[in-house]
Amino acid sequence: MSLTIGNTKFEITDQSLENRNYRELFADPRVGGVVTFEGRVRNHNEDKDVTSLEYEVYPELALTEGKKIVEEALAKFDINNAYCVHREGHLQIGDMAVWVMASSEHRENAFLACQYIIDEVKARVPIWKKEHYVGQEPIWVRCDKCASHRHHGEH
Amino acid sequence: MSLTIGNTKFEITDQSLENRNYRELFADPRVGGVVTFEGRVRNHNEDKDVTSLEYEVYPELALTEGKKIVEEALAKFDINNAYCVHREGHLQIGDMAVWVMASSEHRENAFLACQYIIDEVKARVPIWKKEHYVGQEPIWVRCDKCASHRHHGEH
Amino acid sequence: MKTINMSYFAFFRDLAKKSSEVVSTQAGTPKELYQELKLKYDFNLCPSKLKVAINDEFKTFDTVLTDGDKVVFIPPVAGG
Amino acid sequence: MKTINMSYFAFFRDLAKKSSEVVSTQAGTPKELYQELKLKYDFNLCPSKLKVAINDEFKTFDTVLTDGDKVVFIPPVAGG
Repeated sequence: MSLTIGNTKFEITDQSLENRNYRELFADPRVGGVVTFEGRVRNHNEDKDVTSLEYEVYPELALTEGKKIVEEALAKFDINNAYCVHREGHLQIGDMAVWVMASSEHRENAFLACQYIIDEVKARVPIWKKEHYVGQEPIWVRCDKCASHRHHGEH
Repeated sequence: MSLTIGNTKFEITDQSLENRNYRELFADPRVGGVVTFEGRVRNHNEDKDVTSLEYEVYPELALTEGKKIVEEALAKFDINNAYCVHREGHLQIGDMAVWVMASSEHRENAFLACQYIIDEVKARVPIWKKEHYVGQEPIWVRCDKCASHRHHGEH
Repeated sequence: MKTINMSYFAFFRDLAKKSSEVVSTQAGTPKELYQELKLKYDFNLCPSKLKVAINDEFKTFDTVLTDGDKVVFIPPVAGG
Repeated sequence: MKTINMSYFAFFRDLAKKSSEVVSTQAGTPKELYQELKLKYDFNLCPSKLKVAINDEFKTFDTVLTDGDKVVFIPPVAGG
């Protein structure tokens, strides 16, 4: 696993996000504030006990859409740098699923940019998660509710 | 330098804040989002070139006021944990001066709590910084402008 | 008839029991193509919840399909 | 006369050229005490920009001082 630096703004990886050294991403001496967001696998979602999560990614489009989002943040907010990495594969409770960083001279911009990136990534990047539960079939999150469940009515 | 865990919510240290492992602070399996803020020494402030910074702390009051701020954040926002550590001593450009963490089930609360803590720490905790410049006398930030400069008028 | 390179992800991959296939179709748009696949694989997500990518770019459901296009139907995303 | 344990930090420490001292004073409040020290050390910050701590807690400038109190005048803070 190599640290992604330079022009890469968005990354997908099947490797753990723990213990990475991101210092180079904001080594710019003008940087006064660095805001990060880590999304981790929770042990519950709504009323269900979650045991693990599978992330599936449409890689080509996820990379272009993710990069576009980070570039939008760089254009919208007065920040020095921004970056996002998302996991794919099977994750356990507590594992880091996504990491976002925004750095700026003044902290307000880094907070806004970091929040913008995670909000947009969740809404727009083609990544799906299948939640596994205790004693229930796993489901693809956000797909279950919009499915028409026609099988349930067939008798 | 020991990692501060458990009931300690606010810490002052004269040791580097790099390469700390904070994982235990949000090891709670209910945590879905972790927001951090790192404040670093910039190479400029307003129009001056900064070469280094000295942080001076009134330790007894800084610890009680800092702890109070973190406890306020825990009471105001629906978060699982929060923590802040601030450096004292002489720091160089790029060094981390302050680190804040807030963790929650839902990310919005962690963003709000993290920003609250850094805003309040900067406004209320008795910590001062002396900026050192290229070719100019160092000054205590925010004290220079409010001083009456009576010596300048004496001829 | 045109040839379309389908890729299936997540919810649709589970239903189609494959991650890609080549389909021969008379569908002129993703909208028509989805109706065909819905019958074939019991795809039961409302089209209003979906997005579609053609050749790895988001497109509308009434974009004209061209022979050899890569098409992906995108169920509601859930990253993060 | 009462005895006050002064601590000086940052801007005030530089002007007083010490970090603490014991002062004997007739000042009844931090406000009066600051006026005395202002003359003694050329403290040139407007009182409106300052805070004061007595026995390591923030207090108002008209709090009544007690013999043996620890007093700290707090110039504008600049952490972070």
